[in-house]
Amino acid sequence: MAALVNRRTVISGFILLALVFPFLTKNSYVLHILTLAFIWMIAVYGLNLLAGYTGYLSLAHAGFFAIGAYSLGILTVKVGMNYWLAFLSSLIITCILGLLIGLIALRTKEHFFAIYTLCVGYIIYLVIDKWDGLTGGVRGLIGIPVPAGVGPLSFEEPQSQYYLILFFLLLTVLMVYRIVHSLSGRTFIAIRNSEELAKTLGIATMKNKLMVFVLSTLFAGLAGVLYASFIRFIGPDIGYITITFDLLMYLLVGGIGTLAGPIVGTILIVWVSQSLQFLQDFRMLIFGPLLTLLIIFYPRGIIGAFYEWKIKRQEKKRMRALIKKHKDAEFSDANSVPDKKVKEG
Amino acid sequence: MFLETKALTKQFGGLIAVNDVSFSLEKGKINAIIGPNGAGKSTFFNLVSGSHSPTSGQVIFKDQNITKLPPNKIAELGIARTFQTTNLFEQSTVLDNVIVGHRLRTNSTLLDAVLRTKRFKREESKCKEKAIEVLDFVGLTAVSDQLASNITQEEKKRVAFALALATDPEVVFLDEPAAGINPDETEGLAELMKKMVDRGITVCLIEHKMQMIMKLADKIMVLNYGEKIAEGTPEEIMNNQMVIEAYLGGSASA
Amino acid sequence: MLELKGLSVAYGSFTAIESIDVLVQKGEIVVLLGSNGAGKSTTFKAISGLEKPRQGEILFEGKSIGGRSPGRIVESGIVQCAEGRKLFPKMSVSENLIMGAYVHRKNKKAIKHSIKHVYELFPILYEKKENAAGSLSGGQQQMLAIGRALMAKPKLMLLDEPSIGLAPLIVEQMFEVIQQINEEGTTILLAEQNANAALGIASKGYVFESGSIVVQGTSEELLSDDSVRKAYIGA
Amino acid sequence: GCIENPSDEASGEGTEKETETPSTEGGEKLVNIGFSGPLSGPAAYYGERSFSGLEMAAEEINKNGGFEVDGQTYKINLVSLDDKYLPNEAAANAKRLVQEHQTPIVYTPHSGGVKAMQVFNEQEKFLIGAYTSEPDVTEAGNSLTVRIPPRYDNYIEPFTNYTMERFGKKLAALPTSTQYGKDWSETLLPYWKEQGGEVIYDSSIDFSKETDFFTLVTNALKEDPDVLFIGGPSEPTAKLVKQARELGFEGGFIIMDQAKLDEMKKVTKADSYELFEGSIGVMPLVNADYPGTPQFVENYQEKYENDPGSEAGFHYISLYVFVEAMKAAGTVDDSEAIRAHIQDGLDQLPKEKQVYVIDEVGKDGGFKADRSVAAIEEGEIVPIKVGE
Amino acid sequence: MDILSQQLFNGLTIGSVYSLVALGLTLVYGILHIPNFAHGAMYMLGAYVTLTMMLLWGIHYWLAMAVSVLVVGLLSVLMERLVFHPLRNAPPIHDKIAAIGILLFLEALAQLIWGADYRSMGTPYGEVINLFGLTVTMQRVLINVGAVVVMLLLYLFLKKTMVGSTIIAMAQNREGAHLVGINTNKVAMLTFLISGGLAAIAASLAAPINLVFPGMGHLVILKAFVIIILGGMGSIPGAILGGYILGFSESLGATYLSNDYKDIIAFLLLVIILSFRPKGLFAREGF
Ligand SMILES: Nc1ncnc2c1ncn2[C@@H]1O[C@H](COP(=O)(O)OP(=O)(O)OP(=O)(O)O)[C@@H](O)[C@H]1O
Ligand SMILES: Nc1ncnc2c1ncn2[C@@H]1O[C@H](COP(=O)(O)OP(=O)(O)OP(=O)(O)O)[C@@H](O)[C@H]1O
Ligand SMILES: CC(C)C[C@H](N)C(=O)O
Ligand SMILES: [Mg+2]
Ligand SMILES: [Mg+2]
Repeated sequence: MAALVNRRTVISGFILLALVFPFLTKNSYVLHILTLAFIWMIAVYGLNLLAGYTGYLSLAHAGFFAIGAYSLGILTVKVGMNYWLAFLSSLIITCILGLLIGLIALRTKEHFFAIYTLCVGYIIYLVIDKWDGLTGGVRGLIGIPVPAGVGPLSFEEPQSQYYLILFFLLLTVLMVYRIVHSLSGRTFIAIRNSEELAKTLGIATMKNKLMVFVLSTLFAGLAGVLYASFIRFIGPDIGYITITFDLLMYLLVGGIGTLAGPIVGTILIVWVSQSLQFLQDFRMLIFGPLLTLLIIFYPRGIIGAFYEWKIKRQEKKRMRALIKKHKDAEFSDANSVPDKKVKEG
Repeated sequence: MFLETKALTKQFGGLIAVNDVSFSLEKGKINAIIGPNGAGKSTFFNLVSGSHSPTSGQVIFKDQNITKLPPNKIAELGIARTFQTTNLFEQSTVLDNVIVGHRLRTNSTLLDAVLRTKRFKREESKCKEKAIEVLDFVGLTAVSDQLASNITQEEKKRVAFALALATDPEVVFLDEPAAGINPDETEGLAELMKKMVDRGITVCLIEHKMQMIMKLADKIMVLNYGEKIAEGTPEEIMNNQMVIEAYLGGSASA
Repeated sequence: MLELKGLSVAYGSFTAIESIDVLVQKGEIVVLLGSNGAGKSTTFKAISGLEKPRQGEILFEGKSIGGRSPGRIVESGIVQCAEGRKLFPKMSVSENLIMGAYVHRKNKKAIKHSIKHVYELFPILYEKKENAAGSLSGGQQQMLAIGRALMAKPKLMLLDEPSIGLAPLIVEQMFEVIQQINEEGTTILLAEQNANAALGIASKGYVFESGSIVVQGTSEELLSDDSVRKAYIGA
Repeated sequence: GCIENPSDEASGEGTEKETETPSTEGGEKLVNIGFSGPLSGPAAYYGERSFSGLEMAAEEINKNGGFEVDGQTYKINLVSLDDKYLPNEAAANAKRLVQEHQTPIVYTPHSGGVKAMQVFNEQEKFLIGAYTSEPDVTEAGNSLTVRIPPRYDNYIEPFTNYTMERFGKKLAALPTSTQYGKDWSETLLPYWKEQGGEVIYDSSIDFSKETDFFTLVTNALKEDPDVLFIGGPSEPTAKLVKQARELGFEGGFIIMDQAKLDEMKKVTKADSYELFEGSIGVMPLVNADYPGTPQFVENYQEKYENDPGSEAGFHYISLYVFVEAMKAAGTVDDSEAIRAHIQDGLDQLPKEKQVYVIDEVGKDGGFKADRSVAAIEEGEIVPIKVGE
Repeated sequence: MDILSQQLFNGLTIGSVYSLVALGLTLVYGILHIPNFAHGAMYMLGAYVTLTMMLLWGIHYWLAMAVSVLVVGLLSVLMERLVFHPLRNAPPIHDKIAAIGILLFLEALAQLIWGADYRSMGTPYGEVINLFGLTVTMQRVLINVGAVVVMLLLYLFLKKTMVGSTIIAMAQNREGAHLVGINTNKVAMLTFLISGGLAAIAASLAAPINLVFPGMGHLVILKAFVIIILGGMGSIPGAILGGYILGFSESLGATYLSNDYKDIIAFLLLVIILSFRPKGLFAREGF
């Protein structure tokens, strides 16, 4: 199992890199972008769990992101609640709303679910935008505190915020990893593959879907909460459809239904979109086609493409070995080289 | 009574697909349902398994009225089924398919998964063992690593059996298990069904392959236009004039 | 009339049929036998232009048609009645039939005539002509699929497992109809699991096994071939 | 050709050319000035118009040999980044501008961006050129924020008096649903009532999201108001006027200062202001008579083939003010010192650059400008005296 | 002025625009199963092309609209060829994201060509008329009449012509269409052509009462999606009905409930309807 060892070292390598990164650069812009990217990743993992593993494409996730962010904003700024209490409450609020919305939304399927949640997301945005009294309306909320210190740790500095957010990201990845590689994860994938069959196998699909939905909104809400205390100002825009589309774009480019997809996609797109800044007004002129081409040529995202490439290589190797060994033996066997675990993973 | 339906009726708009059908399964035997296309056989299955809810009538399983239960609850009670068009988790491996089949007998939650609790580990291996056992039973150990979409039609049929068996059922409903496979392979499936009965599992199947049905079934029900027109042993059915006219035709045992 | 020379078709890296040769004479019924996944449907798809051949030639009436678009192939007189019927479920029976005559859409009169003919063959379709195709039972749908294929007035008709999932009574009728269609002048290439019935009406057959032809011969030869009997006809 | 609106030059080649680094001769140095605004998406036009003022000022300054601070000659290099009107993007852009381009000043034309930058601008020591009317941004006590647009509250009184006298006491409010529109409403409506007026309709309209304004206008007019309070970008505001007239409204209009009468006229393709009879709004920059206005307007029209709006005017003048402040402070990179010398910058501003007259900068960092008011009477623009 | 009838008329006008946009969307969805988010960009381009024709060559409104229908229709076909055709076997999320890419690109392109500013389109039908006590402009009457005529034509085309039937056939079974000899590529292109043309007509009709700017397609497209879901995806009558339901709920909602929350009303309506009918009002696909 050389591949596994390999994988483990790669992962540890990345974590190490993330850990020492603040020491490698003095550029607070880069750190800022990276921190923000971590926040997006958390939300994308939420989306991935639902859309990638369970097959329900939610377009309301910017809404839940905003609910998390606004809950924290309102609880800290307006109510004056203790930071970590507000943090927890915000997550709970997001989950409760997620539960309520999920209960109705999950009655619909496929495109209907997608557009239904699109509308739900838009309603959330509108409510935030119009409910001046609570949310500050178009003005937004200002003065959201940084996370309160925990023991000797304080989160005033960008570096410490970076580590805090990295911590939550790693936690998210660990959780998602464990869920995906468990009976529950299999259950979700089963629902994605065929809900009807899952049901006749005795799986309470609604309960499971609801669980993923709530969990997925929890991650979106967590990202929102972190965003609010990182940017420290929030406006209704963070709940707008464009944010959902951004998240979706990160997910799809990275590879939907894969574990590494959200990280790869987010980093790549954030990086590309920052690098194209020099084009100014015409940034989208390049970015749009780039995105479209990526989708056409790497429909399974970067990670999917990587797996495919790996499998092909293995297959070739095997074929070559086969041909070498016994020139005309068991050709049919070559057909059955498992091309498994391409879609999930 | 093991499993019985009482005056089961299902209407789709103006069409009565299943009309006042009362039928009881013989425990530990092979029960068959035959009838012309569109007679309502699959619909009858859907009603029993909870995929559709009947317009009127009842389904009783071991003295419990299960008419209104959702499919997953019915599966939990020990009633499994397969579909007419073989329905598998195409994107997963055969083994993964079958592992999920035992999910309903486990209780671990998301929290167990995240915390990797004892229960999680226990149930995880329980499901795997079950899957391996069932795959062995249907004779698919060799292909357990392949994607379900990549195996042959006959293997798919067997996986469907395995999936149903993985739920630890007392009775399985098989919808045209031998459709689209050749006589040789049909033979194999018939053997498998017998093996299931030997294990104490009651079988109820829909088939058009008369040769096989007549050899295999202990009891046959014939549906026509949603109505039960006959019920009995293969011999009785084969000689039933109504059945011959409606369904079997001249070369009944072709 | 139809000749496949060294035909190979692949899905991605997987070769579904490899270098097969098939010959169908005018006026014949030829049957393709073989277990599931042997490559019968793939052969049909290649002939209909739905899959591009990787290698080899498809000759129809002496002309190569490999690589032509499906539409052109239908126009030249090959129509397939595919596995799974592929009807237009929300259109009525008669609309489905009219769509079947798509390539003759200019000729309204001929269409009327063909429809009448189909209704004569399958009176049940006439009864149901206003019903949506999706609401028919499996057997009726199969008849409609054949009827629709006939609407294109094919010289060669490809029938992919027409008896699948049908009641014995209907299967019997189905084969009678196929024979009748053949007698009316349409050449038929048939894929079947039900080897017994198929060979009963066919003049010759080919047996597929994982993408290649392993046995071929006249119906009598095949029926008396032990290995064939065992695998495809049953004891 | 006519595909291009005259104004397109602003979006077209102009931007591209200007962002190229200006040539420096021996001994000259560059000072980078940052801008983060919407350059794509629905608000792109606003962003571009804002940026064009900076661009013009920078080009002029560089053409005239730059400016001298502490014996060193500097030229200005503008660095602009697109933030799609999003706060987090603006914050990232500001970080980038400061880190990679060492900009002592970062402009942004929206309150969200300002607020997001205020989180760290004191720490990273850059001055925010805030083009926003949001009172929060200066009230928050940020020591390195300069709010460029003036307060609008001194319009309230003349607008109210004029329209109430000429048309009557019933007011219907339908301004744009941005915070700016809301600020206006919140100031205007109480004052109107104080003056004995009546507010019979109070709502707002989101121009970027409405397919047809007719529904809202119909509702605003349903109780026969005498005066309609509207505003937002000039073009949709003009449409509103037109549709109100179509629906039979014959009263006057209070037009908030975001919309400009001259631009509104252009939309209706009419030669006169007839349609806008009875409107009161800010004096269009092209018609204003501050010392530096005519020259600025002429130059702007030449460069962009379009009339400048106030966002261009204010950005233009503010860059001059900052440059003067740098001179006075004797530094181009110490943002705190520059901030401390803004008042000197205002005082030192040459007469011919006074596109507006800005007398002072408040303690909170807000500019206090004097702007004149105009009304439409008999199809002509008429200046209205503003009582002190 | 009777406020109710005036608002009913206003609702009708908005509803007409929505319906036209939604029709193009539902057509592409129903036949090719593509949720085409780039349709909003087609709407925007439709307005710009008409405007440009009128300004550049001074050609008449109707002629300009015809050119626009053609240009946008062809662009739409091009989009199908270059993007959606290669993606035809990919899951629908891919179409969505690719469409968003196109949307971003086209918006930037419009900004490059025409500038980011608001433009206004003239119309030869500017005069105000009084219809039974309603105040309307000719243009608004035109929108309503035009929409109905276009819908009728589309209906007749689909139901009564062979080409129409081929489109419907393909919507129901792509492979089946292949089998009877239909060139599905051509049908796909035709569908996009019609869909683009419908967007151009909608935009050209609506532009004179609003403004033309690069972002003008955003909200319209969002609402159009709401509409086709409301009506049942791929259902033509559903799209028409949904368009008018939304139009009326907006105009009446703004009048009798709340102006600020009127959009919420529309979206809430959808949420409620879907809660009871998870597959829309006309729960069937493929017409
Ligand atoms: N969901 C449904 N909605 C409407 N009608 C249905 C539905 N399901 C089945 N039917 C109709 O009910 C009748 C019985 O169908 P069913 O599938 O039970 O037949 P069957 O006996 O299984 O036939 P076959 O042997 O062809 O599979 C048919 O006429 C069919 O069209
Ligand atoms: N679209 C496809 N992509 C990849 N592989 C395919 C595709 N269609 C068929 N195959 C594979 O090609 C092989 C031949 O299939 P084909 O459908 O031609 O068999 P068949 O003889 O018609 O079988 P059946 O009796 O089931 O109809 C099978 O292994 C099948 O899995
Ligand atoms: C007109 C400007 C002074 C207001 C500006 N749109 C803002 O964001 O505050
Ligand atoms: Mg059935
Ligand atoms: Mg086949």
